[in-house]
Amino acid sequence: MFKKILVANRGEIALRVMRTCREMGIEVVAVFSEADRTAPHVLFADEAYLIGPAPASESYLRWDNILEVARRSQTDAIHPGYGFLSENTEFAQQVTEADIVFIGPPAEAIKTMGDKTMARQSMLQTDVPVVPGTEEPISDVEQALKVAEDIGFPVLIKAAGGGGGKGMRIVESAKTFADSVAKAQRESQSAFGDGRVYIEKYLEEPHHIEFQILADQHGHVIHLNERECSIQRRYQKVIEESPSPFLNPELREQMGRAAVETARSCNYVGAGTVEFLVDKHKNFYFLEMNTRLQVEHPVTEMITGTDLVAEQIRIADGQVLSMKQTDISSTGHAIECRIYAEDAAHDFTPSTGKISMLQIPDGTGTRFDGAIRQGLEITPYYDPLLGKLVCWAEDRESALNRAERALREFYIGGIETTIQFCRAVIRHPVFRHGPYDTHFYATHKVELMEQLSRSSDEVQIVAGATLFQHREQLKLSSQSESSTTATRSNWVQAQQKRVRR
Amino acid sequence: MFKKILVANRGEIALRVMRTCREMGIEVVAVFSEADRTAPHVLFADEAYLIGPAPASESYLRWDNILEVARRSQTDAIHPGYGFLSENTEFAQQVTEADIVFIGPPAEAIKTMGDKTMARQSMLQTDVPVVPGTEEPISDVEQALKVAEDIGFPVLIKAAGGGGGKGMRIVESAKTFADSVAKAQRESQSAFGDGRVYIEKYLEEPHHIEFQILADQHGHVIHLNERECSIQRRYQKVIEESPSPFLNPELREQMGRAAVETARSCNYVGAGTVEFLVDKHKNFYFLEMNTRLQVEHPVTEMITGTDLVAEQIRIADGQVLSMKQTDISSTGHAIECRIYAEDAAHDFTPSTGKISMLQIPDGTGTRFDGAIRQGLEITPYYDPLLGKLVCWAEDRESALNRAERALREFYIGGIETTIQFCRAVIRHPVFRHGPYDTHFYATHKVELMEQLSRSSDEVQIVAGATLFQHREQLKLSSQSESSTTATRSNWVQAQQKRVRR
Amino acid sequence: MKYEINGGDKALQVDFQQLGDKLIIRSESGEMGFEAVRIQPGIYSVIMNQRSFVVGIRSEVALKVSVNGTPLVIELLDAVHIHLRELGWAAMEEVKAGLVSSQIPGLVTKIFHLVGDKVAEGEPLFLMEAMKMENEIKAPVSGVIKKISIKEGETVEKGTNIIEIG
Amino acid sequence: MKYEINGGDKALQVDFQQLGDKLIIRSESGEMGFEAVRIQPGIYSVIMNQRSFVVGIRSEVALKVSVNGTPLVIELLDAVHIHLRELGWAAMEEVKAGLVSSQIPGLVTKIFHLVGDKVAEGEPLFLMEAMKMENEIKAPVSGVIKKISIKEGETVEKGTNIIEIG
Repeated sequence: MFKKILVANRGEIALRVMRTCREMGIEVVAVFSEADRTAPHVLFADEAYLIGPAPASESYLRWDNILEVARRSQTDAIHPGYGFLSENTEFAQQVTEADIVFIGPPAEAIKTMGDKTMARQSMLQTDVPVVPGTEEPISDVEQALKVAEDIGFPVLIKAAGGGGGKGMRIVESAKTFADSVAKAQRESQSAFGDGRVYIEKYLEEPHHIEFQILADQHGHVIHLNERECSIQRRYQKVIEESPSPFLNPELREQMGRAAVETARSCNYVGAGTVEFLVDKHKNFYFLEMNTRLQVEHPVTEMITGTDLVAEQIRIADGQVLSMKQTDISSTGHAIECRIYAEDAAHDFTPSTGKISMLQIPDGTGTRFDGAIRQGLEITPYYDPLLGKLVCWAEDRESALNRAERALREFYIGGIETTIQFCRAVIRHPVFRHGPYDTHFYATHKVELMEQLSRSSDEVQIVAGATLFQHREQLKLSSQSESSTTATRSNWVQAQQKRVRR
Repeated sequence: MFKKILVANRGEIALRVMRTCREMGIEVVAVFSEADRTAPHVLFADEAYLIGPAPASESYLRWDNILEVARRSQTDAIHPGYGFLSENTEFAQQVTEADIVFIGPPAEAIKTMGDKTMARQSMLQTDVPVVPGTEEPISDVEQALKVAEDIGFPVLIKAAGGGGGKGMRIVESAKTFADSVAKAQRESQSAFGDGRVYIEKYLEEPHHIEFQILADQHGHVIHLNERECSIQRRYQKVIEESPSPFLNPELREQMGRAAVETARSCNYVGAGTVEFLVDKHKNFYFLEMNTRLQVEHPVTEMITGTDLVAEQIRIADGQVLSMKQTDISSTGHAIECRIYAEDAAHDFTPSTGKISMLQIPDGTGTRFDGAIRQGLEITPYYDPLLGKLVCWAEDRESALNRAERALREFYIGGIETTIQFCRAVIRHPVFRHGPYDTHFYATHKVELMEQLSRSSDEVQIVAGATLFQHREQLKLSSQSESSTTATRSNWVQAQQKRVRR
Repeated sequence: MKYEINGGDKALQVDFQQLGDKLIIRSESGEMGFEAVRIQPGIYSVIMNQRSFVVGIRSEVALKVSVNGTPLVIELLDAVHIHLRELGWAAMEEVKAGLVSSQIPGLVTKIFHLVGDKVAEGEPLFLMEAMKMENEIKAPVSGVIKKISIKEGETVEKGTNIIEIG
Repeated sequence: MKYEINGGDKALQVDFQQLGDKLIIRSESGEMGFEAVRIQPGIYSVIMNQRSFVVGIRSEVALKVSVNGTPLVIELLDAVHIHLRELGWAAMEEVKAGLVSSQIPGLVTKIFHLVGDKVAEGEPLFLMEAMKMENEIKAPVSGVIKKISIKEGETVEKGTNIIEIG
């Protein structure tokens, strides 16, 4: 087994990976940018190395610096987390060439699945259905428009080089097609350093449902059931749950088999996720495969009682999978709410600042995978994900009740977060009742925003009276200063500056 | 179902009960003393009522004030938590007479089991074995000494009116007998308002093992397996786990049956705990029954997937138990570490002050039931328990590794805690190997204390260098002030006052 | 002292009266006891009529408050202001409707116009990248661009003035 | 500047040299780069030779420090003090061995002696109740009780002088 693992990431996922490493008796090495000197993953690690200035392109994406740290620290293996270098074929290759174990799939599998166009082409060789669309990245906009018209509008433009909704656009008609392609290309160039995009059919009432898979180096492949990820805004997942309120046992089995087939088709090794779109007629289509740990992996851990990072490490160590497909059972229900530093009431604009108060929910069936603490400064340089609240209970209703309780208990002062937005979603009757599709957010946006700021007279009086007292206090403290002003005019200016600072 | 529940308690248990209430859609009422105005349970609750000054005898033990709040707030039921009024027969009776549901056993059962002498007498009527000892509280010390000599020294003196190690003394010989009885009587008078004590045989290599039971109002009684509670200091539990490394399936079944019989013998209703002592020959003896929720109940919740507070509430509502004995299975292994505000390195003296930094561990299989936050003042008025770290994993070794990881991650600045002491216990080879008995702490105290403060040269240099930098910083900031001093002597005094404040 | 609390479309008339540590509030709903204790800068534990709330003052300038996490925009008008309003006086602050300043810190990647260009309300003005997302900022009003204070490729702090439309 | 770090039974000679934000430390183990960043008052994130630590200054007076939670009592002697000690000078502080002051806040419930009583080392002096536990406090040295500053039933703060044995 490895003695030392370098985690080439930051934030909640770095901490999450390090926790498992330490439980396995493996030392952990952190890398950090200048903006992250006191970040939780640096404080947690056994060793920590500065790898560059704040912008990710100068630090967390600098695989040359990271490899240098790996050599200096005599690391046995590198865990890339998600995002950053996790799906970078060249990085995986360089790590392996440096005689360090890359905790992830072989570079070849990343290459096949990381490029969405190549992935589609590869899947067309299997029995797994794919969504109709272009098979090559768009080079000629005119020609692409013809394909779009063949498939029929609306169509979806997607980045070939990455995920997470970045570089994605729905196009309703031929009129805005060219403009949307240009925008998507620009965005995906900026996000992934790869401006290629392609188009595909936009499905009716689609459900975004994904399957977790595990594959060892000895040809064993299993799946650990699905995660329902249809609650999205700006094509980014907000809430995920398992089991899906939409699947039935037959469909689950079919899709599970398709997920395993997908992994086999690219000789996959490690933990991966096969994403599907399922339309209202319960037809399912291969969407993409994420060749890394997924943000929402704890949902699967909670219903299956596994530790997916431990599985990744054991697989990378060459061990045989400890469980067979028939050992996998799903107990109860789990739901994850992503807590972002964003102002939900203002179109989810990122929010930065110092966390002035923090109360993280806890208790029975309540888990928070985060990387925050009171006093920590949230900077604008990285993904605004603060952490994930995951609640488990014996059935869906109880799990939702638990999540609602936990969200109400959750307090992050000093910055805006999506806590209350998640609560509004969970309280929404359509979500409560389930099933729901990927249009949920767009359809219910107005109600959700209303719910977010709905207040009774009582709440309004509480707010007003607190503001009154707050001002009285400020007035009081400035008065005591201004009384000094009268006698010492020079000194007071310095004091006022202090207050403003 | 109840619409509103008053929680007649504070600290972690108040918060833990309130969490379940809110998940069940029940409004929660908090009561608080003057010292607890901004305590977590007050911030969590829907309603909050001041019931008196800081000392518990003037607030949390004032059941007249609490009943008055229950009436004013139109509460349907009262949950007493543990400690305070939870085992007070009169309180249970008064609540019931006020037409409010008492979430706990009938007053009669509390009375029988709450008084240890009466409990012993009652158990002598059943098949459940009891430890040899006096059957009446000690009135004549001379006569008691004779009984002690019959049983054979060492003997144990215990309070008739309460638990938690308060008022408990081991007596090694006849010489110190009278003095120890007097001390135990004084302590139990002060702790429980009841100075009666009795004596019993002191067992060889005893294990403290308890069984969780649940009983509904319709005569159904089940047990939810054991908790091993042999890690104690000052007769107070520090670490509990389940399954016990000492029990085997046959003994588990026998003791489980005895626990159910105990509950039946006093017509028990609700959640309760039957404590046993098991000697090295695997003979077990009834020790006492706790007629309330136990501090360490989350251990059972984690291996059985239940919510014991929810069960208590459903039972109090008159519902039939949702599970049968055969439905109860134990999955994996759970371990609880109690985090006290105490200085372990100095004989566990209570530590008070403001929490200057807080990082609570979290992640897979990690739960913390607490009631703290950064900036909260820990006062000397109440039990120093800050919370309980509970870790679950698929087997004992993994659970201990997880607990060790979590304890290392746990950071509470500003006060002394038992975090590192718990870590020293978990790292100890005897504990690691299991089984261990109640003498563990006394036997290994020196090693544990050494482990607690063991440091390498590296750690010492880090400490020294940090102290150096810290002093340089302090010097720097006081210099910048004294430079101002030179020019404005009058003004500086005001500034210095500010710094001191 | 009489006050009016304006939140969204609701306006409540209240009367605050300091009574030691407590505030007595009279409104249409009757008399209420109010007590607020500061637990962190700008964060209060409130007990009003025995109900417990956590209130955060999120921005003193924009009057943003949150109660148990729910965000509210609250305007607190005192008797003088209420009277002035009754006399027909508008708010004293001049609102520069055409001034676009950044709501987030980030990198301005593209500016679509030059000084002197005519823009229509809703037309894109510039692109800004923050936290790996591209944000398109639109014209709040129609008019002519009078001033551009930032160049493409510049990083701006929150609140920096970027474009003024006249 | 030369220093000696005393922790328990170990004494380490080190040389601290400030180099910008960093401290260069020379000891028997070689040269080490040390950097400490304050994250809360009295709590530092330390990276020394790329190893990461969290260090808490628990008490500046008693020189109590914790490293990754492990409590240490550290004495930091500078070159001047080391030299003085070599010359045979004792520490300057006078230790009052017979002064018993409370280590915890609590209630003194019983005092077993009067001024003038002789007590032997280890003999009970008084009872103190704190956090629901009764604590028996014993005489640290043998001697005669010179002063009792507290009455039974009084509540004392941490650090209050209670009994002096001469």
